[in-house]
Amino acid sequence: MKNEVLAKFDDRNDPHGITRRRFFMGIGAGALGATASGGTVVFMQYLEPNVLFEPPTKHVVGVPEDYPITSVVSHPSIRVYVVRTPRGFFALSAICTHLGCITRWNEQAGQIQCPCHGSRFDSSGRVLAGPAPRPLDHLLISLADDGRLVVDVAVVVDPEYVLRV
Amino acid sequence: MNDLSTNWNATPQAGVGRRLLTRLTGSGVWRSVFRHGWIRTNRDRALTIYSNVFLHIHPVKVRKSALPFRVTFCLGGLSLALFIVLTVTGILLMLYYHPSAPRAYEDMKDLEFVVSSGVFLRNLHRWSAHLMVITVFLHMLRVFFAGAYRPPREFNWVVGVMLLVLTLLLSFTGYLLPWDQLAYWAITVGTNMAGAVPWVGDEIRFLLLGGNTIGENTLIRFYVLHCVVLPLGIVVLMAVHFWRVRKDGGLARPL
Amino acid sequence: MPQRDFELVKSDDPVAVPKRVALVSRDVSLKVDVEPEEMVMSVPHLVLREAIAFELLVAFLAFYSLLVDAPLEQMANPLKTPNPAKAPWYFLGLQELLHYFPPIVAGVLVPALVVIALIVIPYFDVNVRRPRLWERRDRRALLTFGSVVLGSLVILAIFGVWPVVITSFLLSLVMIACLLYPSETGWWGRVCKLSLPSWIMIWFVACTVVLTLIGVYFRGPGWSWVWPWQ
Amino acid sequence: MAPLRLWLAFAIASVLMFLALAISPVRHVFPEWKSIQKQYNQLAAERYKMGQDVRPVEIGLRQLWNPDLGVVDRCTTCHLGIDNPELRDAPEPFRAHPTTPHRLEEIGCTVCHRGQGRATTTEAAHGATKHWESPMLPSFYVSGSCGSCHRERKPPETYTVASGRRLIQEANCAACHKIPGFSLERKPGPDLSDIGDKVRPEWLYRWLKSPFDYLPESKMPDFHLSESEAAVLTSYLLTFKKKSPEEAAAGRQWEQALLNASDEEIEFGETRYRELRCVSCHAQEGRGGKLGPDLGKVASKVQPAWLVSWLENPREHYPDSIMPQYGLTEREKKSIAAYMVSELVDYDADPDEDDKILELIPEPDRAVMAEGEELFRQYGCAYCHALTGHEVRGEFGADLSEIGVKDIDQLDFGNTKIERSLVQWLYTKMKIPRIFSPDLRMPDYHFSDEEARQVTAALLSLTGDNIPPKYLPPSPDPPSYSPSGPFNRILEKYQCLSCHSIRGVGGEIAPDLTREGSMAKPEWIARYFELPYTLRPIMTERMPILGLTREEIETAVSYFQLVLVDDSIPREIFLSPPDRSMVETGRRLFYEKYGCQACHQVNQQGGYVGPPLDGVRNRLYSGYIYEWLLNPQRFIPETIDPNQGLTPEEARAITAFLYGLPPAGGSQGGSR
Repeated sequence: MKNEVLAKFDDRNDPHGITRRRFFMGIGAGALGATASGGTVVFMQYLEPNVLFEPPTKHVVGVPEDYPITSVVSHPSIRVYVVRTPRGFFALSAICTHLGCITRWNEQAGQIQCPCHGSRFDSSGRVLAGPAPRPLDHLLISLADDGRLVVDVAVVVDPEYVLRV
Repeated sequence: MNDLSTNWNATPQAGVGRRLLTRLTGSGVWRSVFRHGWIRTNRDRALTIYSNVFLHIHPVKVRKSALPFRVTFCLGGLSLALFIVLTVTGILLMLYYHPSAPRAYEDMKDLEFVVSSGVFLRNLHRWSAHLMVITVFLHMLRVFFAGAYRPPREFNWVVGVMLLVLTLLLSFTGYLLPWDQLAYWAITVGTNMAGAVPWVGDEIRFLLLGGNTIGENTLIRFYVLHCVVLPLGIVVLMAVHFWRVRKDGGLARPL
Repeated sequence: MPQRDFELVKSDDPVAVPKRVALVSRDVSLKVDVEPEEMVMSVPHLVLREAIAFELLVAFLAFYSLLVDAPLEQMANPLKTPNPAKAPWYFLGLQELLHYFPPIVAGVLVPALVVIALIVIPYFDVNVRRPRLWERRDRRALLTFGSVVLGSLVILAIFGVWPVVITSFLLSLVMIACLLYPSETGWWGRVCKLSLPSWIMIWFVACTVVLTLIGVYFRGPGWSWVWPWQ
Repeated sequence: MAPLRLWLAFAIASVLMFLALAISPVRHVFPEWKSIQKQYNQLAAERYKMGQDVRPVEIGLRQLWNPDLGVVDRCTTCHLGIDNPELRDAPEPFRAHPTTPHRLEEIGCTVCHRGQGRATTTEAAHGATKHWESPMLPSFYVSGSCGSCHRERKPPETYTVASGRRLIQEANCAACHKIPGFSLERKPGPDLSDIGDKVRPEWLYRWLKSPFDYLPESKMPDFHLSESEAAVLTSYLLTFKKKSPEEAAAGRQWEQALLNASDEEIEFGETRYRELRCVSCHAQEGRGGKLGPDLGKVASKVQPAWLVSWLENPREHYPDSIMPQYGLTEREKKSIAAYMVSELVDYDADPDEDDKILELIPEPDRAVMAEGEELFRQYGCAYCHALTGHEVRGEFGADLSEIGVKDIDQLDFGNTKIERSLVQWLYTKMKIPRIFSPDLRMPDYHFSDEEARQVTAALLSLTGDNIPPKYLPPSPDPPSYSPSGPFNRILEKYQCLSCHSIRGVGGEIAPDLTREGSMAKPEWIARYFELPYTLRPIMTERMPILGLTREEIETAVSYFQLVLVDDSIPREIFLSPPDRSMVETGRRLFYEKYGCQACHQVNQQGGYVGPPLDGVRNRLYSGYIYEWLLNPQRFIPETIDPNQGLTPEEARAITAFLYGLPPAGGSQGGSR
């Protein structure tokens, strides 16, 4: 009796059973697999936010008259230095290119200094000393229709870019 | 392994796909994870249970008489399934949820309007939660009328009752999280009942709410209870519950 | 068969039937007629059934979630109490009781008693033998039970807990019908075979369901009675 | 065999689960807004081909976010053309927003329009979806939102709210309701402590029963009193008398004398009545000024004796009266009263009906007195009328501080079939105040549809304090003007500030006098007091002839010249008479370049809109003319005189031309 029972359950003893069973198993497993892969797609879409609650990247930094010629003005809230030279305006990112600390403008030394690992930059962002691998990023600064200066912290521009007013 | 596992090797006339698959499943890495071959022999079937932590809650063999649907109505299994669904959807929902007022409510609105499939996941979570309360309760009734709580299963019945209470508490703590009128006042009414306990009622209520009325403190308390404390408790008790089911004689079988 | 308190059931196949000792109490039967049961492999018989149940459940939940949205009302406003303010549905039975009893009874005593009663069930030999309700020859016990039921109903009626009183009354009618028109077969036969503890559990479930349904569908502003279509 | 069936069931269950999960993301894959954005891109493509600057957008959700204001508005997901002026004529939802002084990306949409900013479906975003309490406002009422920030009484930014607030002030809503920005400054109704001396019983009954039947412009609302209520209240009120029996007897003699007055006397009275320009404040049959009560049927209303003593000194009766105290002779008073008693009668009144009414009014016994007192209290009469024994205690009606954001489920719609929205509720309430329940006490103001809408808009602006202070416009300095001394006595006596305003205090129907001393010359002012005339020929409301004494005129003129001046306005800009060429340039600018004669009369020729300019040098300082020409709106913001953008040279030339104009006909007679 034991052998009979076992024989019934052993696929190898029932060739027709095997094919039909395999067929259904295939459909079931296939549908499961499809569900899993589809679920992964939906899951990835779910993870990707469709709207962002982030502050705007464009910031108004006053009018050109606010800046004396040959000056470096720090805007800590948006991590930007606005530099005015006789040639015009440019904006420097205050984020150190070494490990991302926020640098400070040292008026006496005429240098931008990083408190973390001692990197030093001149007022046009070039590395003077320290571990920083490259100059500070130059950001896009432009003049809005109403005559105010606007810095877009999301756009990095060529170091030669200067806004003439 | 050894000579018994004949099916590790493909027959020479098998197709390329089958041979590749066989090569894969025959590899040492695969066999270090899955300690059985393609399920063809009773030995493989037994090994599937023995060597697999998730299936090891079952014995290798079960009574045939316990298998039909009407014996158990699958209620315990469905409760577990719902718990798994709730865990998965719950973790996903946590990614878009801030337990603070009024942000919590706004997150509900954002789930509805801007998160891909957000409203679907929230619906799944909520309806699964309600269904789980029902299945757990029905599971208890089924066990009672089957007389399946009798010795030596007394303690497992007690664990089951505790699981029912925990399920209710999980559902109740989750009720507040959307921070809408329904949630707020349902929890107000619910916690006021706790306040009726003699002598310590007000203290219990104060601790539960983290204040005299439902506020930010309550929200964060219920959030922690709902997402950490109660799920941990329920998982531990479930482990005990399942383990005892096996130790006390297996699947539903009226003595 | 020799007169013994227990019998060792032996099987000649240790794979099909694991070796086990069965203790059979004398009250039930002197003869053990348990055949070695047929056993099947958990894989695939059990696991497949579980998988099917799980898949059907997920399919149902997915369809339901597509069709019915979870409720979301206005933002919580402590200054604006909705009328009525209802607890989650599974506590509405309790809230309904709260309407009749002081909070200490409905909010604390009743749930505590229910949980305690549920916990102690297996320890009090309750329902272990499960004789049918009227099978007992011990009339005195039944009389005690009957008077306790009557007394409780009177107390409940004094408190005006009509949902419970009416439900209990209807159930007692069925119980008495079992005495007057006993049967062995059919669905009525099954009802008649129910033991006293089973009746108590049925009574508990019936009251819970009735109270919860009333709380969910029949209660309006000020916890007054409204019809669902109003 | 069972396992085979089981495998089949497994296959079916798997496929079913796959299908269920496969269709589940349908809501985010095909949302409504995506198809709307595609429609926009089609429109943009068409317009671009036509040469307009309209570009297609990237498909995706957009939102305006302002954490300060709690704004998360996703309206721009579908309203894509909102800031593109090329799309001014486009169909919604792509139409451009009309120009506003506010930056849309800063304050978002829902701050003004309401609705559900976070929603991304049409229905949820706009509509009155369940559990979202602030649906979008109908476009007319959007201006109500302006008033939430612009909280002054008369915000220049929004006509609707300004009108609504004026109506709230006029209807004296603040008497019964708490309304931010309004307070019960003065009881608008007359003091009733001598009403028994003043009016006729049948009139009082009619008035109480339905004031709008007697006077369609009635300021007193209709309380919908029943006949018996009106009768009891009449009886109760008539017991309030001040006159002693002797005085009453004297009054009856007066009455007799007035009724027996000769035709000549009546004619004289009528002449004086017209000469004094009573009609500037008191209309007759709806025509004339609205400052005082309509006098068309006054003889059917008041007792003649009371009329005479009123003319004697209004403030003896009511200290708060805004009526000027005229310097009338004894004869004038009597004749005017005689004229009024005999001519200003309600000719439609039916004497039989009067008798019926008189029968209806019960004797003032104890029960009637008690009932009348109760009625007076119950309807809140004391909130508008002073009466001994009736004090005002706190607010009578609902607090309206946050009525503009009231939840719908806190509103009682009664059995009405109107749309379940706050706007509809408010509007309907304004139209038919007691429609929602017969127990309500709010009276009926007979608002027109337009007025009801304006009041509704003004009420919608009452949203509580949910706006961060930095977004509120700076509130204008509260008007403060408290003169003292002899000039103040003049202001009091003649109630100048009922019509004129000084530094923001006072009425609005006559010119502002804040800068009068820098504008007009003292000689002209003095002459004007003696015989005021209308500067603009088309105006009907005219300054009454008050009969100021010489002394009073001198006091007033010197006060004008010393105090009511604006130091930024030079008195004269010509030290010597301007040369002829400049005058000639001015003439050409006046007639040819700017066409001023279209509105102003010069040499008896020209338009009727502005004041005639002949002999203007006798009236105005040249400095003022010059400054006015440079920017008329500086002095009167709402003046219709356009700001032509004159250069200082042009203004100087035109001033020179105007300053040379001789008086018309050689005299300063005015329009008489």
